[in-house]
Amino acid sequence: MRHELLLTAIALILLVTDIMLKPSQKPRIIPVAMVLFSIHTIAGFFPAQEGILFGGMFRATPLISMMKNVLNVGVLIILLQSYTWLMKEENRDKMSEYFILMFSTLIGMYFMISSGDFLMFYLGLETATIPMAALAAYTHHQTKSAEAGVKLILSSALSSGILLFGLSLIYGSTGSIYFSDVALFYGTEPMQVLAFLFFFSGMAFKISLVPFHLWTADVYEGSPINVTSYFSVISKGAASFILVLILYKVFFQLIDVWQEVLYIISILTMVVGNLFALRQKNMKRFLAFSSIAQAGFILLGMIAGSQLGMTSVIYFVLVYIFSNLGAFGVVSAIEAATGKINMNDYDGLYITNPKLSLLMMLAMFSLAGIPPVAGFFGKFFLFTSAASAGYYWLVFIAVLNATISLYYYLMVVKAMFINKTETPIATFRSDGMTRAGLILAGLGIVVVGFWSQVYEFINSLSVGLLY
Amino acid sequence: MTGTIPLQYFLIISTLMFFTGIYGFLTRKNLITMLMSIELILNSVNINFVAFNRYLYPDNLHGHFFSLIVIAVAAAEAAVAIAIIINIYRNFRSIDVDKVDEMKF
Amino acid sequence: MNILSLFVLIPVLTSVAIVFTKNMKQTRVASAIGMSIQLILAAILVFLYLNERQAGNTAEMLFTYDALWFPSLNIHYAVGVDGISVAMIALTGVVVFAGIFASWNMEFLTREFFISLILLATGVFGFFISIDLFTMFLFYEVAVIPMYLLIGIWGSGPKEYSAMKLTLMLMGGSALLMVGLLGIYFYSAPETGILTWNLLEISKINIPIEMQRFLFPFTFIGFGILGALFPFHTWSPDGHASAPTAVSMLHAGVLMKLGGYGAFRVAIFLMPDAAQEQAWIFLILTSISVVYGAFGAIWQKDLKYINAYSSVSHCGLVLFAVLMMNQTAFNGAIIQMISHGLMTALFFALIGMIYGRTHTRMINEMGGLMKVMPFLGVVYVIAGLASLGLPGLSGFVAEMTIFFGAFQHTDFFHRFLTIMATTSIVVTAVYILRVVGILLLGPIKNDHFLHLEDAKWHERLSTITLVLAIAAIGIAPLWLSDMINVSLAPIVNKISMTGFEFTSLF
Amino acid sequence: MIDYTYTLLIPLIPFVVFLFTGLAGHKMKPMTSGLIGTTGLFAVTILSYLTAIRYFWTDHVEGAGYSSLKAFEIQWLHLTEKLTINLGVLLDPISVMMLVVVSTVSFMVHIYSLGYMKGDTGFARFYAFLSLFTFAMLGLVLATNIFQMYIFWELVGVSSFLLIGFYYEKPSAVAASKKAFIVTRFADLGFLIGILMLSFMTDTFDFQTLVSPTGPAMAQAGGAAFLGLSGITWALIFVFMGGAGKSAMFPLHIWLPDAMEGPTPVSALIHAATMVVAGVYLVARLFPVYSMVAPDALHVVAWVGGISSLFAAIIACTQTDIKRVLAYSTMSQIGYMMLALGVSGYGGHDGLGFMAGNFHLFTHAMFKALLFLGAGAIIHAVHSNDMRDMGGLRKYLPITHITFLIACLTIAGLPPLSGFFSKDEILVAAFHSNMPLFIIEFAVAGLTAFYMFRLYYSIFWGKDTHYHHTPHEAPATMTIPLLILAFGAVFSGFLPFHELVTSDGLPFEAHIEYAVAIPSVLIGILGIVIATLMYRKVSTSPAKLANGFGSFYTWAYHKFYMDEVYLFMTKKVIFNYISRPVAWFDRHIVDGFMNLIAHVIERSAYLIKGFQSGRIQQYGYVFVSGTIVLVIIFVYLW
Repeated sequence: MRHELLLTAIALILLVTDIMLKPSQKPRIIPVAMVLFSIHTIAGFFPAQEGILFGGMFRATPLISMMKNVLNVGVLIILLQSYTWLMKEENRDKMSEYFILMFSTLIGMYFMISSGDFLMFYLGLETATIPMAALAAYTHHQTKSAEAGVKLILSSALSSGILLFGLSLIYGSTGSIYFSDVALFYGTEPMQVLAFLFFFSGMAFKISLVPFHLWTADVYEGSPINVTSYFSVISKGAASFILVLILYKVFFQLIDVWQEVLYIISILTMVVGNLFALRQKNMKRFLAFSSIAQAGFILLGMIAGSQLGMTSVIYFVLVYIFSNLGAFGVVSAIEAATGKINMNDYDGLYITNPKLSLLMMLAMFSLAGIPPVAGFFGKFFLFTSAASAGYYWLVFIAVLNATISLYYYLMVVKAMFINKTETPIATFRSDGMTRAGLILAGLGIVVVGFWSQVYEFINSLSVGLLY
Repeated sequence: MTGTIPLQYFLIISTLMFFTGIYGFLTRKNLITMLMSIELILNSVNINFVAFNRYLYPDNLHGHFFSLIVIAVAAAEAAVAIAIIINIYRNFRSIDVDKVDEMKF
Repeated sequence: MNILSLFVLIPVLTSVAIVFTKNMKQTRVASAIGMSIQLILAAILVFLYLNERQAGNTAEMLFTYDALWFPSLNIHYAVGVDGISVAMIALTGVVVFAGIFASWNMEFLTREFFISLILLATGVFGFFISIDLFTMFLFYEVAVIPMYLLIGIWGSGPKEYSAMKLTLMLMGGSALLMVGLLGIYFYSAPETGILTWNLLEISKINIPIEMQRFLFPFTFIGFGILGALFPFHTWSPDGHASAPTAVSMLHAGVLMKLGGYGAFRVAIFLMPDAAQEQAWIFLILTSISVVYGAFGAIWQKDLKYINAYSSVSHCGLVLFAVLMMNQTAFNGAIIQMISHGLMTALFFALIGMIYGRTHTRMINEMGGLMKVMPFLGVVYVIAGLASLGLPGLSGFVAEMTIFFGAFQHTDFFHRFLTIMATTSIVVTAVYILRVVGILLLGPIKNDHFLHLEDAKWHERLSTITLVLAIAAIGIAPLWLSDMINVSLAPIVNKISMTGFEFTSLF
Repeated sequence: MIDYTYTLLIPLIPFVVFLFTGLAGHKMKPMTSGLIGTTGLFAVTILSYLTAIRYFWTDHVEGAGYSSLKAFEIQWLHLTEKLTINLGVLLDPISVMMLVVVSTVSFMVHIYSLGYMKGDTGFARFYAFLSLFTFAMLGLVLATNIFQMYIFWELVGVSSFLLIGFYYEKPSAVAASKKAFIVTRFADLGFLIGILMLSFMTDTFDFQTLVSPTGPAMAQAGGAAFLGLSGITWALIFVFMGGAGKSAMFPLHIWLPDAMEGPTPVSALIHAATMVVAGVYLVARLFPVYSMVAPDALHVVAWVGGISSLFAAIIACTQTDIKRVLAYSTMSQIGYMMLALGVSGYGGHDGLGFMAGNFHLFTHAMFKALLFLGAGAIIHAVHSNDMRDMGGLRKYLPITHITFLIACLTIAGLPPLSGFFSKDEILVAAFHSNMPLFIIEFAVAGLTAFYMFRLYYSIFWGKDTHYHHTPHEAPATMTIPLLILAFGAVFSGFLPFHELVTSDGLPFEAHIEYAVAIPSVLIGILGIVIATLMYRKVSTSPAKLANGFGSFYTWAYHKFYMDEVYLFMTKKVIFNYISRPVAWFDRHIVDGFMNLIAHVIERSAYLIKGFQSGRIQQYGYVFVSGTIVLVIIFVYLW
């Protein structure tokens, strides 16, 4: 419970501080928030009490706090990277909202991951989603941002509606909303399968799996870039965590069904995500679609239904957080400095901004799963997991898709390193916070793979079906 | 309990509401109406929960609580949604859903 | 420190050193020093290896070092070498060394160039020392990816297209490979034992035949793509044509060998039953590559294309020999890899040097270069002669060993294919002499060629190193062949243990 | 066992000389490298003669027959458990004989070239190549096993290539060298396949084992049949294909006339005396195998030899380039040798053909080298190859004239010159075993005399040509070799070959059979007389004769269009109908397929973009449909 309490406290402190600050002092909120959140992140790594609360609605296990820590690290990097953007004039009077909204969603995610029954799960889900819509519409004077907000809130409302309908059927068929009870009573009757599928669609929406993904690109494009990176890594990561937990814990009886579902959906997701990503020119949209394809890979880990599957999913999310935040960080730094967001604006970037380009390249390689950076390990373990359940053809299709994805990731590398242009982005230097965020992401990309202890630690916490 | 309405009736009603809501969401052009359709969906869920609880599992109150929470959350959701829709209206001068397609492909 | 780990460490340290160099001179000196150490180390390794064998050490792999890396998946950083890998390491050492000197005058983004090049070398060295399938695969991909930048940034012609095609096709190959390796891993413990990635341990058990049937094509084609297996070879002509000199050298010289080596070490060694069953399909494909590549080379006009097609033919011969699956053929395959590595590196080095002077690679725009650059001309002829299999140079030894190995099969199918493959030696002669005739001999076609200079010292150093290696193998092949032969014994034993008969088409 | 290990030096000296002059040649004065080469060869010659004398006479136990012995052998490469490639020195009658031939001619050519090549820009290179060739040829001759022979076989091929293309700035020389190499390479492919088959049937490469009457090869007679011939017959036919290529036998002869683009001393050494007889030597080496287990293969040898000799002789009558005439004459004479081996039996007097073939090889080396060197002296003097540019040269070039005449008489087979003896033995052998071939050879003997004297008269007599520079006799470095070779040509016929070089190593009695000898001498004289009548003075009779033969003459003049056929095969068929389609196929089908995949992916990316329409309701529609489809699949279809 420490995560939730601490973060809630931080959010409250920020709220109060914000009220007390004069308009001219508003920027001071940033260091305060950063410091507090850093402390929170570090504190999360200390061993916490295990156990259940509220009669089983809330559970805390080392695995779950590990998941929360993974999210924390991601959020910390995002916050660091948002500095330049936040300091813009237009955002001056709503800085604290940014933090508060973000922390609220994060609290929601904590609860969602920690949930021991569907009620807590639903609460957490909505707590995570609703402020997110507000975040998407953060720059309210921009049509795109507003559009993103409305698209997100309406689509997510629809998806939660369907999910809820599924939950109601689950309740109807088992008489309980507690995970442990539901798991006991759950079978493979048609209504239960139906209920599961409704539930799954709702979750698929959160992880943006094809065909439930269509909102993703528009929302990603419209939202402020740091919010986008938040969506694409944190929100997606949290949803993946809870999905894998619920699949393994609650629906283990349905394993034959959901393995097939994941099989189909993951192929669709990877293929469609890749095909859309191929032709994107806007970096944000490009990363959005690439993150859809990445979500397809995550399913490969889940499909195994074993400890290996769980580990590979968590590990991959961790790696993915670093890689994607590396990419988003660069895009964000460039957008903040120059306002340029298209891929061909990146032409010749290496000549003017070599360090940024190198980081971007590492991030791209990591996303594509190229060794020796972390992405390779992440993908490899996902594939290992799928293969452990005998899904060799799925692995094959997935690696082929990884190859296709390599194409567009390399297009970015090509733009930066190979393309020549008269007017490259001028050399610029980001501020310290942004750089710290970038370095953190870069460090993660390089280190997490080689450093096998990370994986082993996650593995030691992970469990398979029916834990 | 004699002469009570069978559970199926509630389920039929809720299913009808659910699909009406979905139909409304997919066809109405006004953002507010779409929001209302979503409320329909959520309410169908509430009916389900309550009915299941009352008829099948009268020993616990999970369904009732769940529906209460759903109502609360729906309210929060509607608040944020309407705020954003107002924002849309400011930017687009319209709340026609088809106008909101600046970003695509 | 284990001597083998140095092979990975030194290039990495060199790259780090290059990062801190200030100008082109320092950069290339740093690279040259690093790679010279690497070459010396390779020589020491050969020496130590032979010594150890002399002393009667009969372990399958020597200088092994094993560190648990990912305990839960039983992934190790496990290294070790036998005669085959020692030979390949020596080859890589020589080619990389020559490559550094061949790109002495790289002016554009020098540091980045050498770092990428050395990174590529790291991958190759790492691949050859690995006996753990995971690290092997990791290094394999490490070796492939710098190619994109190297071709894309420093290449010529349609470099972006070629670089992309090469990278994607090779990565497509690793898609197949991934499936194959994962399959092997999950069937590496027959009963309830611990799954393992270790080559040697897997080789001790028999993977169930149904799985072998499924996994063998994946693994073999996966490696085969890098080994230019027909019809997956088309990345090679474009890639080579666009790549800068040193990259072509390294790529054709050592990177393509990863394919042959892997096909042999992993696909055949671990799945001999399926290999014997399915060999006929791939034998047909490879004998097609052998002849087809050679005929394809005749018609080309670009020097690099000629050489690329010739590589298709020669590398086809490697896979062809590997699939013949007997000791002599294996031996031939390894020697052919080394021989082809050396001579094709030499070719590409020379082509680069010629191109640097004439600014064209079209043979019909050149002529009579022997007159103006006798050194390069003579070396080109030597390379050509090695390529067409002249005794006294390495190509001959390799080809003969392969033919004799392949001919050991007494059935008509295998003999027919062998004879078909032997015809390539004539076709090779045709295109090599055609090039030599047009390019070097005859009258000088272009007056401005009269002012061209002959090779500089670094170019001489680069080419002479390679020529010496080629001649050394050609004149005294016995030590190399024996070194390989000893190490082949376990592999051949494993194959002969399986009671499978070769499937032949007719 | 008598120690012959020093024979190892015989091939090694030229090799060292080659390395030295090849690497350091351009730093020395040209003449220095020439002298180094010549000195080296002198040493080789001394050693060779020493070996020959020791082997044939001083170390020989009277009446014991000549056995073959390995003076030296090391392992070179290990192929299979049974097959090992060794390098070594094998001494037996034919190899020792060849040693003498090669070293003598090579030494003469070395001396000769000091004068002939003087002032040439590539002087050092020339000597380096000559050493390389000598090394390779000696290695071939001394080979202990068939694979070593193949190794050096390839090496002589490449040195021949290098020397033909010596004037590399001349396109015709480049083309000729290429042609020579590729045609012989093609033949070598046959040789290689032959070796493959032979070695897998017998499990050995070793000559001693192969030819041993109790060896594994002999057990293969009969064997598995393919197209009616046994396996070993096929193997030997393939091996002979290699020999036929190197020895310019029909139809693999086309490279030889073109090879005359090389410097004339090279033609003398390689394309007359040594390398081109390698094929004969090869067959002679394996002769016991041919003779005992594959008589069918031997028939092939005989007929190929016979046809080639006739074919070449006819063409030689029509050519005007003196070197080409000599080239065809070489081909024709080698045909003789092949035929001799082909008609021979094994052991005792039956092996007459074997002895005769080798004997002719020996004498031919002398007189043909002499002819070429003489031709070189002539070319050196008049700077032309064409006999129509010559005439009346006997006044200017007395020594050349005399030696050339001797050579012509020798080749025409007039007693008591050496050609008479060797050719006579061949005719006798043919006479006893194969009448049609005898008739062919008989005719060829006449033709030979005719075309040689046609050549002789056109050069030295005939019209009095006006020369730009007065031709002058060559320097002593060139004339001395001529004289030495002339001496050889005259007297080598008296060597007792039937005692020294026989099929089974044992001497036998041979004597002149007058029933064959007298007609053959007569037909030779007839040829000379006709040539004298036609060419001694300028006359119209040659033209008339040519017209008389009509299109046959034209065909012969164009070498029976063999070149055109080959050109058609290579340029048209291989280039246009194989290579070009292969290249096209590769670019457009194989590679096109890869590009097609990329294209399809890109197209489909555009095709599905409609899904991302930007409208929430459509998104919702897809969402709901997705759910419904899942439900249909898993609830109803599952």
